[in-house]
Amino acid sequence: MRQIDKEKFYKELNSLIGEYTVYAPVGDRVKKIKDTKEIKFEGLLTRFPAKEHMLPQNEELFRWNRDKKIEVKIPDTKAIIFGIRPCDARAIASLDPTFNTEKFPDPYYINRRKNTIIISIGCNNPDDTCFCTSFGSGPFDPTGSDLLVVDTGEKFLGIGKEKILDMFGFEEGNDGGEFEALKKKAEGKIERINLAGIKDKLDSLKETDFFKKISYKCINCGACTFLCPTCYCFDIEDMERIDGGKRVRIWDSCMFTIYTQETSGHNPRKQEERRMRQRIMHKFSYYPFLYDIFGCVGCGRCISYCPVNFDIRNVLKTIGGMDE
Amino acid sequence: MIENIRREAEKILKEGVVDLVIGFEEGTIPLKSTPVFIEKPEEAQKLVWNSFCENNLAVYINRFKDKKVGIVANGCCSRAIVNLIIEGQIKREDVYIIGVPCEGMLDRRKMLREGKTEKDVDESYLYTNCRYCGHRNPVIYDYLAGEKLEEHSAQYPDIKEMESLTEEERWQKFSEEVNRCIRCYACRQACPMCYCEVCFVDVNNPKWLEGGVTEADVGYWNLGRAYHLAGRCVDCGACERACPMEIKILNLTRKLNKDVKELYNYEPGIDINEKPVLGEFTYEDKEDFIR
Amino acid sequence: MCKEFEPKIAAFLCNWCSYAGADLAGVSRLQYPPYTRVIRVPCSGRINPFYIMRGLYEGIDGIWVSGCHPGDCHYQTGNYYARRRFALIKNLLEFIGIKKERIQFSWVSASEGGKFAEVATKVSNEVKKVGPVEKLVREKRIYD
Amino acid sequence: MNNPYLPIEAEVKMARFESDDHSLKTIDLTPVNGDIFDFIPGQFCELSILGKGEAPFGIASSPYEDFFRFTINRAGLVTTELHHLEEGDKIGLRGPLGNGYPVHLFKKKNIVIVSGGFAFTTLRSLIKYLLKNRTEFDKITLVYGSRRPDLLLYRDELEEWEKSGNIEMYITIDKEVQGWKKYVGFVPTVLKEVHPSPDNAYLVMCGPPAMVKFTIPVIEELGFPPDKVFTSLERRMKCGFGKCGRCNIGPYYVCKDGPVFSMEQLKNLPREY
Repeated sequence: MRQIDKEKFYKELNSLIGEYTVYAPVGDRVKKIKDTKEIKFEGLLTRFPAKEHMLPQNEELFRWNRDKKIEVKIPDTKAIIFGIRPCDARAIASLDPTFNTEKFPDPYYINRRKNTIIISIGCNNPDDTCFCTSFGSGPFDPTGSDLLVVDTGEKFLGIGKEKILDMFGFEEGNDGGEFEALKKKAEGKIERINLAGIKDKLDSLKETDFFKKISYKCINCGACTFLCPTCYCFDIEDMERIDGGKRVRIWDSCMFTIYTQETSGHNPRKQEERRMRQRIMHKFSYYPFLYDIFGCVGCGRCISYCPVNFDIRNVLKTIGGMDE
Repeated sequence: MIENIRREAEKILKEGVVDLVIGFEEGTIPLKSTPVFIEKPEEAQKLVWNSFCENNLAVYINRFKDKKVGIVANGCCSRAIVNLIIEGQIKREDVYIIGVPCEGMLDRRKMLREGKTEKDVDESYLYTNCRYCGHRNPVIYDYLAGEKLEEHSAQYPDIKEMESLTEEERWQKFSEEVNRCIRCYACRQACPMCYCEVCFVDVNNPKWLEGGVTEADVGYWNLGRAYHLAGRCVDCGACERACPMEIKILNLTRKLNKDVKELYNYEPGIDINEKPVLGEFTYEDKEDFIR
Repeated sequence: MCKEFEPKIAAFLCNWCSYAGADLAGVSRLQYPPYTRVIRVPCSGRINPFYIMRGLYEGIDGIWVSGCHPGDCHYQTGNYYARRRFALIKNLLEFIGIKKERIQFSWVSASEGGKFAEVATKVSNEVKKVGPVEKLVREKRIYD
Repeated sequence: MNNPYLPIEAEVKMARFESDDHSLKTIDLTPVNGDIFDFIPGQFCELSILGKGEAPFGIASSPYEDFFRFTINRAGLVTTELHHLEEGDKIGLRGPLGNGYPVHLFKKKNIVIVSGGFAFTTLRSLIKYLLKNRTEFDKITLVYGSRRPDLLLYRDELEEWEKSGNIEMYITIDKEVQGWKKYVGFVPTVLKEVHPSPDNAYLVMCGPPAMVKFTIPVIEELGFPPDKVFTSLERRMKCGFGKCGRCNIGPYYVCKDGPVFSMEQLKNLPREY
C-alpha cells in the first residue's frame, strides 16, 4: 500500500496552498486555511459538515445592476478539501445524482465538484454515535474521496486515485497488515443497524401513526438538517440594494413549517409528523428509490447535536425489527 | 423523588385525570435525558429526573391542544406554563403539573469536553442561569414530588460583568458569539414562549430580515428573538442548550430579565393573575433616557 | 477629496405632537441640521422596536423617536407603553455595544417648536460625532 | 452548460384584468431575444421579477400562438408585483418546466376536461392544442365552473368554442345570478348530470382542492379507471426542476415529474396534496 511520511504530506499540502484553495478542519468547522499549521482536529467529526464548500449556505446565483442587466459568475476556483472523514466525503458524493442531472444540471455545484479534490482521513477511533457500517460503508471507505489517508502514527497510508497519490508523492511500500488491523479495530467499535428491506417497511408505514408517535419529541428545529452532510434543500431569495440586487440560494430545512407553506395558506406538511415522515422517508425511502443509495451516511451528527436527543438509530432499529 | 414522579404519573394516567404525561427518560447519548410521552400507566416506570433534564417541557404542551396533559415541571417549566396561561395559550385546568424542586442542570457539553461521566455530578458544572436561579421550586403545581428547596433571589453577576466592559469589548463578545449562528432556529423551537404561528423571520411581506448568515443578519435575528422575549423569558436556558453551535444567547434574555426586574420590579411567569410587563405601565416609570 | 460625514437620521415623529412640533419649528424659521428624515407615525406607541433594529440593519446612522409628553397622548396611554419598550430596547442595544447616541428618544409637544429644533440639533451633532454606523449593518451595496 | 437558474428576458405584450374585482390578471409575454420555445400543454414557467422573487405559473397559451399567456391570481408578494405590470414592461421567464399533459395518449380518444376557477389556465392551452389538431381526437367535453360569471377565464373564447361546435361545453357557476343562461351548481354535480362515458376516454381535471376532493368520487362512479384520469397539482416551488426539495410527494417532485399525475400514480403516494 502506498504511503508517505506525515510531515512530508503536510509540507506538500502546504506548497499547494495558493494554486488551490485548501479547506481543512479548524476546530468545529472546515475552513479555508493559509497554512497547514492552522489545522486543528477537534473530536472526530467537525461539527459543521464540509458540504458548505460544495453547496454554501448562501450562494449567489446571479446578480443584476441598476439597469437589471444580469451577470452570472460560476465558481471556478480549484480547491482541496483535506481532513474530512470518509462519511462526509461520501455525503458529498451522494449529492451528485441530485445536482448533476442530465436535464437540469446545476452549474454551480458541478463546477465546484469538478474542481475540488477531496482528501479524507480514516477514523481510527470512531465515536459512539457513528453508524456508517450500517450502510455497507465504514471508517476506511474510500468511496467519494479522491484520496483516503490512514493515520498510522508517523505515516499516512493512501488509497485513491493514482494521479492524486502521485501529486503528493506517496511511495510504494508495505504496510505490514496495519491497514487491515486498524480497519478491523475501528469497524468493531461501530454499531451496525440492520437496514435490510427498510425502504419497503417504511413505505408500508407511511399512513400509520408510527410517524406521529416518533415526532412527539421533535421540536422541529433545523439543527439536524443543517448539520447533516447529505441534506441539500434550499430556498431561493432575492436581495435588493440601491445599486442592484442578487438572487441567492439559502439552505432551508424540511423541518420548518414555512418550507412548504403556500401563499394561499394551504400547507401540505403542516403537521409535525408529516415533516418527520418527509425527513426520514427522504433519506431511507425516496433516495434509495430514486438513486439506489441512502440519503444518510451514518455520521451521527443529528444524534449528537439534537436538542432533544431524537435518535435516528432507534427509529431505524424499531423499523428494522418490524415484520413486513 | 423519581419514585414519587413515577407513582403520581401512573396514578393520574390510571385514574384518567390526564391523557398523557410528559416527562424525561434516559437518553441514548451520554449525560442526556430525553423527553418522553407516557400514554399507558405501566410505561410510567420509564420516567426519570436527574441533572441532565435540560429541555423545557412546556414547549410541548401546545401540541396537545385536544388532550389533558400531565407534565413533570421544575421551576422554570412551571413558570413557562404560567406565562402560557397568562397569554391565553393554554388553560390551567388542561394541565396537571407534577412539580419537581430542581437543583439545577449541568452543562453536559462542558462535562463531556472535560471527559466527565455521570458520577462527576458537581455544582461547578451548573449552567449559568441555574447557578443564579431565583425559582428552584415550581410556582404552581398539582402535586409536589419532593421537599421544597430553599429559594434565593435571582442574581445576574454574569450580566453585570459584561455591562462593566467597554462598548467595544461588549460588541466583540456579542459578535464572536452570534457569528457562529447558522440560523437553524433551534433556539426558537426549543423555547416554550416562542409559539407564534409565523415567526418574524418567516414573514416575507414585510420582509424583516434576509436569509443571509452575515454578522448583521445573525445579529438581528438573535436580538430580535431576544427582544420578543422581553418580559416573557422565564430564564430556563432551553435556547442556549438547544443551540448546536453552543452560542451563549442567554446573555441577551438575561439582560432583559435583569432590566425588567430593576426597572419595573417584575419577574415573568410567577403569578397567573399578573399582566405581562409590556402590557402594563405606571405613571412613574423611569424616563431619564428620554429628552 | 474628503467629504464631511453627513449622517442619516430616521426621525419617527408622532403625528399629534412631535410632527406638529416640527411643523412649528419650520414655520418659526428655526434652524437645525438637515440630516433628519422624518417618518410620521400615528403614535410613539406605534413604533415597533424592530423598526429601530431594522434602521441599523439598513445602515441608518441614528434613530430618533419622538412622541407626546406623558399624559398628552392622543390615544391616552400609547406613549406610556412605548416608554417601557424603548427603555428595554435601548438598554439591550447598548448592552451589545451599539453606541447610545444612535438611539434617541424625546417628548416634544405641538407647541414646542423651539425644543424640537434644539433636540434635532443635539441628536444630529451627537450622531455626527460618533460617525457612520458599522455594527449590525447589512451589506449596503452589491457592486462595490 | 445551460444554467437552469437563469431567466430569459420577456416583454409584456398585453396585460388585462380578467375579473371585475381585479383579482385575476392575464399577461401575454414574448421573449425579447429569440422565439417562443416549444412546450407541451400543462407545462409551467417561473416568472421572475428581479428583487422580488419567482413564482410558478401554468402556461395558458398553446404552442401554436406567438406569445406565452399567463393568468395570475393576486395573492402574495410576487403575484402582486406581477399585477402591476403594464404593456412594454420586461420580466424574467424560466421554462418550460414540468411534464405537461400526456397528449400523445389522447389520439383517437374521447377527452373529458373538468375544471374549476382559475385553474383553467393550462386547460386553455390543452383545448387550443386539441382544437388545432381536432381531427386526431374524438369527442371533446368540457365541464367548467366558477364562483361567479366574471371569474370564468377567457370568456370570449369560451363563447367562440361553443359556437364552433367542436367541443361540448357545460359552463356552470356556483350560485344563480341574474341574466345567467347556462348551468348553475357545483362542478361535481354538473359532471354527474353530463354523465360522460368512460369508454375509450381520458379525463383531465384541474381545479381547487375542494373541487378535486368532491369530484374524485363522481369520476369513480362514472367508471373512469384511475390510470385514465389526469390531474395537475400545485405546490410551493422554488427552483422548478427538482433540486430545492420542497415540492415532492413521495419520491416524485411536482415540478420535475409533475405537475400532471394520473390518479393511479397518486394512489400510492403519501397524501400530502
